[in-house]
Amino acid sequence: MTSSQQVLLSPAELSYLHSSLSLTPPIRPDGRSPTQYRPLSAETGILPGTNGSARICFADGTEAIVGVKAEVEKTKRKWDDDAVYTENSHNDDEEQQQDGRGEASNGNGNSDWVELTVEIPGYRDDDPSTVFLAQMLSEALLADGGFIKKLRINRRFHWKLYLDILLISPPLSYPLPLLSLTTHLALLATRLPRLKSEGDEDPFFDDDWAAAPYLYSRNPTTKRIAERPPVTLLVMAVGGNIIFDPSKEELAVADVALAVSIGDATTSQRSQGEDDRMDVDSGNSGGRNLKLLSIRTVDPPSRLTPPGVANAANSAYGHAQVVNTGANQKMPEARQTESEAVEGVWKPPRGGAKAIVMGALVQKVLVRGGVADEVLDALEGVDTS
Amino acid sequence: MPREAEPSLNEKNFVLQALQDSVRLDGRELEEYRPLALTFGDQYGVADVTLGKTRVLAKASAELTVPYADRPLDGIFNIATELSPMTSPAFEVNRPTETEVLVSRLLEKTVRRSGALDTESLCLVAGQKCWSIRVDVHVLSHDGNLIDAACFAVVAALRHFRKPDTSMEGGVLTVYTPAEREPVPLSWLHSPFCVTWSFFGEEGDIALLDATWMEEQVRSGSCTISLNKHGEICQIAKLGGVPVEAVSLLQCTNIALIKAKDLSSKLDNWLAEDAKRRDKGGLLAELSAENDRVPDM
Amino acid sequence: MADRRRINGPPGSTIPPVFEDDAGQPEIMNGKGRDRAPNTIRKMFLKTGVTPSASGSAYLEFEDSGKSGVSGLKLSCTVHGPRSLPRSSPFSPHIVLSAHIKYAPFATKQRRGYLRDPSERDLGTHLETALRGAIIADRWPKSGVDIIISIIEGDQDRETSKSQGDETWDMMNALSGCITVASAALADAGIDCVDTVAGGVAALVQDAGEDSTPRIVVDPIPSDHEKVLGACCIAYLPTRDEVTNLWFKGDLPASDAGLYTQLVENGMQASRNANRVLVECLGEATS
Amino acid sequence: MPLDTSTYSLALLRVDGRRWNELRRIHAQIRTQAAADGSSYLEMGHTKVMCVVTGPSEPGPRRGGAGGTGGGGGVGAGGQSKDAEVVVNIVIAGFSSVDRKRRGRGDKRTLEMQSTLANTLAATLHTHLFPHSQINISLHVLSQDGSLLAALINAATLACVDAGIPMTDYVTACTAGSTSTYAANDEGADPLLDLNHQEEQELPGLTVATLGDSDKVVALVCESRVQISRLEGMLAVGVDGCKQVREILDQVIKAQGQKMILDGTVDKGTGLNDMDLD
Repeated sequence: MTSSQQVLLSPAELSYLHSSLSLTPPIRPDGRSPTQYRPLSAETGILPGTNGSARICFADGTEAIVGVKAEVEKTKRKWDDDAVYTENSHNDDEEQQQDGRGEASNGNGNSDWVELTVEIPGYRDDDPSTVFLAQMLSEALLADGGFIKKLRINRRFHWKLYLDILLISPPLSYPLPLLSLTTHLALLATRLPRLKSEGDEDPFFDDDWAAAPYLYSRNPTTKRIAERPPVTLLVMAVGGNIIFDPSKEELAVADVALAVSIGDATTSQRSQGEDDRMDVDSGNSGGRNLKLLSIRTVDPPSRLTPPGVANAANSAYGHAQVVNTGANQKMPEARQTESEAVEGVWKPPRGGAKAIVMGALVQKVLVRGGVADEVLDALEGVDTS
Repeated sequence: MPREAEPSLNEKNFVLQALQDSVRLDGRELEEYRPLALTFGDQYGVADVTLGKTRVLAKASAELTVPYADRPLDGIFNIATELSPMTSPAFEVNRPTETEVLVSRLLEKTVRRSGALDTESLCLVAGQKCWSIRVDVHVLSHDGNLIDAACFAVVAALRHFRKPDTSMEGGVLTVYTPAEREPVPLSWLHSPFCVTWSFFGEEGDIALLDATWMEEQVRSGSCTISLNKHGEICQIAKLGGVPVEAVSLLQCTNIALIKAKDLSSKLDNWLAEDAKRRDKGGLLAELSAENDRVPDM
Repeated sequence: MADRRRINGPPGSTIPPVFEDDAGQPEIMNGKGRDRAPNTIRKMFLKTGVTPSASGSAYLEFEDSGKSGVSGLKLSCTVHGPRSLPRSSPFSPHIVLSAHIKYAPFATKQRRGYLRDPSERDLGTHLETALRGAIIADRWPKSGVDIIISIIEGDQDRETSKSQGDETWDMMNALSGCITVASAALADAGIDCVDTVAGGVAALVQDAGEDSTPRIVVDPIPSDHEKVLGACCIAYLPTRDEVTNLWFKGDLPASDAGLYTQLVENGMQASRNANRVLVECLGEATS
Repeated sequence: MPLDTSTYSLALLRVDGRRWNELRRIHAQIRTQAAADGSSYLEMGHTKVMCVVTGPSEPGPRRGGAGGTGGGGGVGAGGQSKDAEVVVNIVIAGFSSVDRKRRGRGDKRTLEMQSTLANTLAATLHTHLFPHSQINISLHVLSQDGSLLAALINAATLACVDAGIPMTDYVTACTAGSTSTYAANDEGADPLLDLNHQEEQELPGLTVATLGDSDKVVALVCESRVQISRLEGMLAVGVDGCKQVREILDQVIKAQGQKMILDGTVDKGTGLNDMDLD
């Protein structure tokens, strides 16, 4: 139940799957290439009652809907600022200073400006797996400090953004990639009413929805979206292979599975600082400047699969455990090491993964022109206006 | 989760067959209630209702709190239902079963949503101070028809309840102890009562009132109708179950009205009796005794 | 569902205590709060067998930095099991691991409720992932083990204002402590593991303003630094040289792959350090 | 904001311009979801719900217990029963109403609706054909504008038909109300069909679900105070509305069936001969 529900595959099936995925190139049950995502159909703006919404259907039938709703909320003043503001006697210098400090801590204290809930049918909303998904998705959003800043209206008010992520279909595969992509699109389609008030007065907004600007602003001439919300990719390693967007069955034989969240570091972002480091890359144009936002290890269900029994150890097969019976009782170690050696007998992975393997997984995600780029390109093709 | 033992096939058939001939195991008529008894506690607002072997205790209490931000002019009124393992092993503490949810929803709709208690009268200082009235319903013994008994207990407890008197002078709120001032009753608008019909058979053509636990286990559907004596429906809940002809449902409603009027007059009598009992030797009696002495002096 | 079983605090918000600035404050603002070398972790105290009624237990304390009002990390862990699964649960060929992490209501500046909130549940999932890799799960079919960790003190600086300390970074430290203490308690309970797993945290911090070059430190205390750019928590098995859980958060440019690798390397280093304490402690307990 | 009903008596038109006995636009689709055994999408005016049916299948491990939405509204005794258990799970999306309101998993209104749906469907589905199994019905509310329970029942019926679970007949539902609030005890109050959110808030109303073409009431839920004399009128209008809804749902199912045969998804087998194909 940790990362997806129990897979009903026999040890023999698991072993077969594991070995076919370990081939070079791997043979996936659905015939995809290792880096290929499941085909999907997507649409945005399906719910007129929301600020932004999106729906994605993967080819295997899983479907998710995300709705974004925004409300104006009073910004809670920090205690030290409060003391100054209530007195109302501060001079401009002080204000300047306070402002600067407030901005600096913007990325920190305001993570409650975004509320993200995930609903998986059949799971309680406080189920560990649901909580894990929700935390992972919000972590990626919040790690991108620029996102929270977009929600600021003025010093006294901000937008509170509610993201409701619904998985419509039964959870046939680990829903992380689906939910992440749908959230990405919904955020792209999100518009907030145009602010008509100025400065720190109580905000009031333009009623004209057509004039409402997008949360992720578009370049007025090219219509291209300058900056994009983060995307979380699910990637796993089997044998020596790295496989993207694994299905439930593939995940069941994974050695290690990682959820990697990436963002798109764009030109606008670059101008705000970190120029020196970025300049090196801007020379070689094409592809994106990705940034790494978060990584989580997804507990692969493979550790919970039933082990196979080798013929040598199977008394039913005729090989009575004459040699082993005595030794086994005293030294269970002996049996373990023995069963490890037999080929074609499924054995759930034990221990962790080498740091190099994990590094390779991350590298594969981030590589220029790699899967992350492809996914982002594909999502760009979706009409979000 | 422990499960209630189901009646055996023989028992089920026996009950059903008897009902086909309009005979109930305890010899009642189909539309007859079991004997209903109500005792009030020493304190105000405690009502102990016995309906056959079903017994429900309701206790009303009041405390001062801050009103909800979105309803600054309303007091707070809550009904808390708890089905403890004492009632039946199928109920677990702090894990509401479906029965518990349905009972509390029905009570909520019957008493709270129908506006039986005037919540605006509970507000003392707008947005700052209000009374929070809470009724705790404890089921002591469960032998069917929990809803009717619980609803009767809640209404009785609330009508019997007295909250401390308060006064407002120049922005200072004073709450008086019972010794200083006689507590005051709640502002009560109407008394709704639940009447539950149980339907039996594949067609749902046998309908009876006040089912026992055995009958509840073999019934194929039920419908709870809440009414007050003025002929106002407060709530109807037929939550699925066997399909019943619309016309017979209307008939059921009309009979339910008669029963509700009956329950209403019973409660009025009991409340009047209790008031009389309390008057003797109470604060009022003392006062009147002093008055008597005045001419002698 | 509201918590009906306990008497909770009065409704409405309470303001955490705020103390006058003292001499320690300017130091923090200058970003010179850290007095350890970048690659050393804080001293820690670990003891197993502290709860007699549990199958295994351990207590872990991180040294506090000596500043007034700064609490260290104090964790207590109990392990119950291996024990048979409840009759209603389905057959499992492995030991069923369940980890509960709960902050004590007084462990952090903001009072925590009695019911676990999402961040605590999330920590529990991380811990489960970290431990599941270490346990030899198929030695104990049809059984379960419960790991319960109370965070008694949450490694927070009471002097910084609420907005400054970011709880999300504190959680990394808490998790690394939880992994280490749970590993000790598991060993104390006699549950077979492939190796002792210990947690380590490394962070990329900026100390002197926006333009300074970021550096990597292990076992960071977020309030010591001006800005934390990214951090990772690693659960590491030293003898097998394997990572069972990796949790990274931050904002790193993808072009600089070295940065990520360095962070992980440092995290593993921190974990190795913690592991030495762990092994020593277990050795003491058995001798 | 009180609903202005004063103009009703003049023009006999409701706030959204309907007459007293008019349904809102009902748009329904079945087989919207490839991965599920049965699925449907239903709009009644601005109330939009989706339904996904899985099963009848082997009951999964009990998650969450009776309190959570996971196992909410279970009818039948699960694995030990000789009837299939109907488990209903309703997710009311946070963005479905105008003001975002989050309903926790313990929300009693949702639990009650789950239980109502489970009991309603259990009475209609032939659950005795699937002993020791479970029928999972999960419903998602995407947008609410009144008559929510009715929309949920209709969507669930469609999805069950799509899943091919044998059932007695369609269970269709709709709401009925009465002009003027309960306080005004005027006898001339007219019944109304299919309430929207505004009317539901201000006027007395009830939800009624009937079985097929008959007058048999499977579920009847009234949550507002109303004079007993007005019940008959409201019920009659409601039952009549259910029959109209049944016609619409029937057309949806038949259209989909026709499409499937024309597409060659299913053979025009013996069982389908009697179907009109023109």
